[in-house]
Amino acid sequence: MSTQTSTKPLGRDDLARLVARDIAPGSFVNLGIGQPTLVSNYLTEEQNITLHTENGMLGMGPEAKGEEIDGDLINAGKIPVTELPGASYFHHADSFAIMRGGHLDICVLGAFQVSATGDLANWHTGAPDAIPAVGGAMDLATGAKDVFVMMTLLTRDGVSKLVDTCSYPLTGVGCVTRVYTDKAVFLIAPDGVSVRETFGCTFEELQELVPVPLKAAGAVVGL
Amino acid sequence: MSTQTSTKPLGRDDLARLVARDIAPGSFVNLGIGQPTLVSNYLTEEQNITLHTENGMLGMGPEAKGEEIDGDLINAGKIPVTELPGASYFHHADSFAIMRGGHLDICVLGAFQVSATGDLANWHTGAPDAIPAVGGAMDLATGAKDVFVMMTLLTRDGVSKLVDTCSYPLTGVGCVTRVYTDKAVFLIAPDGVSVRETFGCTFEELQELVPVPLKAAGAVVGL
Amino acid sequence: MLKFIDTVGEAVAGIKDGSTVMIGGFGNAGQPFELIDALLDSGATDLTVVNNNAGQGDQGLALLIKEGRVRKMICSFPRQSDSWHFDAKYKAGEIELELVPQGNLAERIRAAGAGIGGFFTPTGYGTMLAEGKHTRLLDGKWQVFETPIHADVALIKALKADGKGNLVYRKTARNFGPIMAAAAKHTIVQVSEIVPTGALDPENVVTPGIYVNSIVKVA
Amino acid sequence: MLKFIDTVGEAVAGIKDGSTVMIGGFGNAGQPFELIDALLDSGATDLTVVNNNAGQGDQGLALLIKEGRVRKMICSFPRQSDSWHFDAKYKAGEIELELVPQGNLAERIRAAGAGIGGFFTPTGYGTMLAEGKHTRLLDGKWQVFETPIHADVALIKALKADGKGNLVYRKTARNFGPIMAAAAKHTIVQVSEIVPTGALDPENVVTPGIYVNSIVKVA
Repeated sequence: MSTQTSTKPLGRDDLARLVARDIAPGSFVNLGIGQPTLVSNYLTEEQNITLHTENGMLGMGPEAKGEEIDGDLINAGKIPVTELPGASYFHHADSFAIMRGGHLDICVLGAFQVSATGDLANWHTGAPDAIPAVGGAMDLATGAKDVFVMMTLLTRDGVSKLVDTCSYPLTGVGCVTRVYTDKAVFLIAPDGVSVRETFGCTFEELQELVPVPLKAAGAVVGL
Repeated sequence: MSTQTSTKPLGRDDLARLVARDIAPGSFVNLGIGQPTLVSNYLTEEQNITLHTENGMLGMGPEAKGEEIDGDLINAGKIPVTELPGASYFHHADSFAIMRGGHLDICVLGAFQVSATGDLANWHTGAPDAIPAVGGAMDLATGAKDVFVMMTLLTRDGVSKLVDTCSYPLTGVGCVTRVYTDKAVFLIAPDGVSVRETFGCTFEELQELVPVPLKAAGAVVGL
Repeated sequence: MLKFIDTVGEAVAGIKDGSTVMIGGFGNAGQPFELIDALLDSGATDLTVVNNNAGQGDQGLALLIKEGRVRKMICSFPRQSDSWHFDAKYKAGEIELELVPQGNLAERIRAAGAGIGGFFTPTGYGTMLAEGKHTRLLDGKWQVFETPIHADVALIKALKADGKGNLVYRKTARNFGPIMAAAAKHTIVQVSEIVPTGALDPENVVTPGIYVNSIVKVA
Repeated sequence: MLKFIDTVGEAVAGIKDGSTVMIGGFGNAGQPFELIDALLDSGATDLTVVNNNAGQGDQGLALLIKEGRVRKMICSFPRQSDSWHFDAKYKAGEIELELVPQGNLAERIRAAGAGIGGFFTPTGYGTMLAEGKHTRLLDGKWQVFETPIHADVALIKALKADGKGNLVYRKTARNFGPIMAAAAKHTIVQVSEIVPTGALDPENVVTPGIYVNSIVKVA
């Protein structure tokens, strides 16, 4: 059975489109800073997705442009955004209660590393002189029903970021359920890591790149 | 020094008037069910007191009459009340956070017994066949900055309700700071119980009635 | 996924025997009578019910208790002048009671919704309602360890809902609604009015739609 | 007792050296710049500051840090593209940092205001930010014990206040304001508008006046 659904590795926008397509209609979603933010560009009106931003809002709209920009209306990345009909505002403890209480269906995060058991490392390089900053990453990782990671599979040095055990400091333990990369989509479950689809490589070529035993889940489209 | 400020024991309304007079201007106050509710009749507009009701409101007004009655606007005793300008509504956890977080200046409660160290018993007779019901009594007793008790000094059988150690089940430990009774006002402090004033009896006559060593605090009027 | 449902009967149809059901209201204010009546009609039984009280008079929760559908009550104030149905069941040993100080009840429900595994509070320390519980000296006060109260279903009453399930309430009928909506796996709301999405000011939404599963308009 | 104060200088005059000061805002949204400037002018120093960040650019909290008034920051996200004043002080070993996951920061502040002595949360379990902390298996998850963050003073920004000190906010500038107002012994609020008592709908008040001590209108 072939896992390959694309002849080339996916670019950032194609990957964002794929994640967006995989989000079930009616979901409540938090998109992390950076690459995950791209996902919002590909959500359709029919999907009726409600975006949460941890600084106190549900129903966040697209980035604000020109006269829409309002310093009192920003997202977690401190970018000016807009408000959709049916939005609501709340204070920080109520906002994090939404995340920590398990009410978000999905959060999409970037990562330095993801382990075979779903451990996430995305907040700290571990460099001794780095100024640490964690923000809401640990709350999102621990609280959402599903944690999707978006990242390139390999570092610039060609080393797999899907690893047996994270060497970077952890953000959360066993929290990641799915990993979207330029070369493959990985599903993480108690019985191991399976590959839903590959892009520009075969399952066997992918296994060569990744130091974690993989299973083929078959080319399932959608959730 | 005489502690006696009235030739007769105080009636319920006179006692309520005295408590009302002792509440500092601008205070936030919760009045318990029963006798403490009478205090609200004697608060003056100049005092600018804000009343809290634990079922979710600050700025509670007097009991509702006639057409004012609204089933959605009740106090903790489930009596229809009114709303004053500047009122606010909040949910139950936020309402009890006000009490439990130490934000109320004073709560006024009834009691079965108060101990010499300020233990309060006001929720349960301890009778084995009684159906227990505690409501917000323990939260009020523990949370308010000052807990005032209003009660008759003696039971119908003539036994003091100010006791060395409560025999009834406790509501809170060491929480009562002041006890208003028909015969005297008692101040409870770490160094013991002192008598601020007596009504219709001398300090010595009062001490005969009460199994707790008393000190005369002198006839201080007001707080 | 949020559903707008035509009848209270359909709204409560999925509630299984043995469920833990939170019911909003403080006394009669905010009590979702129509949903409770539908729950009674549904025949669901062996329920654990979380409410501040244990029913008043001959309606709502009181009837659910009278009909023997409630195995256990978790509440702060069961004994009232008109709680005769609860009183009778309790004295007959036919209903279990977990008595919780009202602030602990509210905070434990809030904890369930907010993902808090437990907390320490001074409330109840040194009383019989803290017997057997873990205690600890924190912030200079002895405090009692309390755990969250989760529920399968919440039945609550709000004033208005919009198309996204955002809710606003009315006066002291708000009481337990917002925290129960967050603490239950499935939240069913009866409202007086459904307004178009966008008609509620986002600054004034009390319960965001994320906490709401089913909405039914009640006349 | 609530006071309406004419100038930001008078409003912050009572803040003592060594105080713990909560400052509202997430990035620049909701940051009470005028109160912070007044605090800088007041000369108060050796402060512990609680804020989500550690200052942006060359204004507000960033200046307080630049001028060496902040002994310790308690925050979730100090490192930003424009956090150069914090970065410099941190690298020079001239400022202490307590790094707290943002949800723990919010919940610990909320706990202080609500009288909670401590709580368990899954956030941070198994990470270096939970090292040395008490952990416990609750609700099937390993959880970390976290304690409240109290403050002497809170400086926050709201949109409007009425004569009773009730506050409403604007959009995501609400953020930490309501929980900081409740967690501090003394809460100082800058508002854009003071409205007559009765002008705010009691259903829509976000911070009840009980949490507010001083209000100053800022142009």
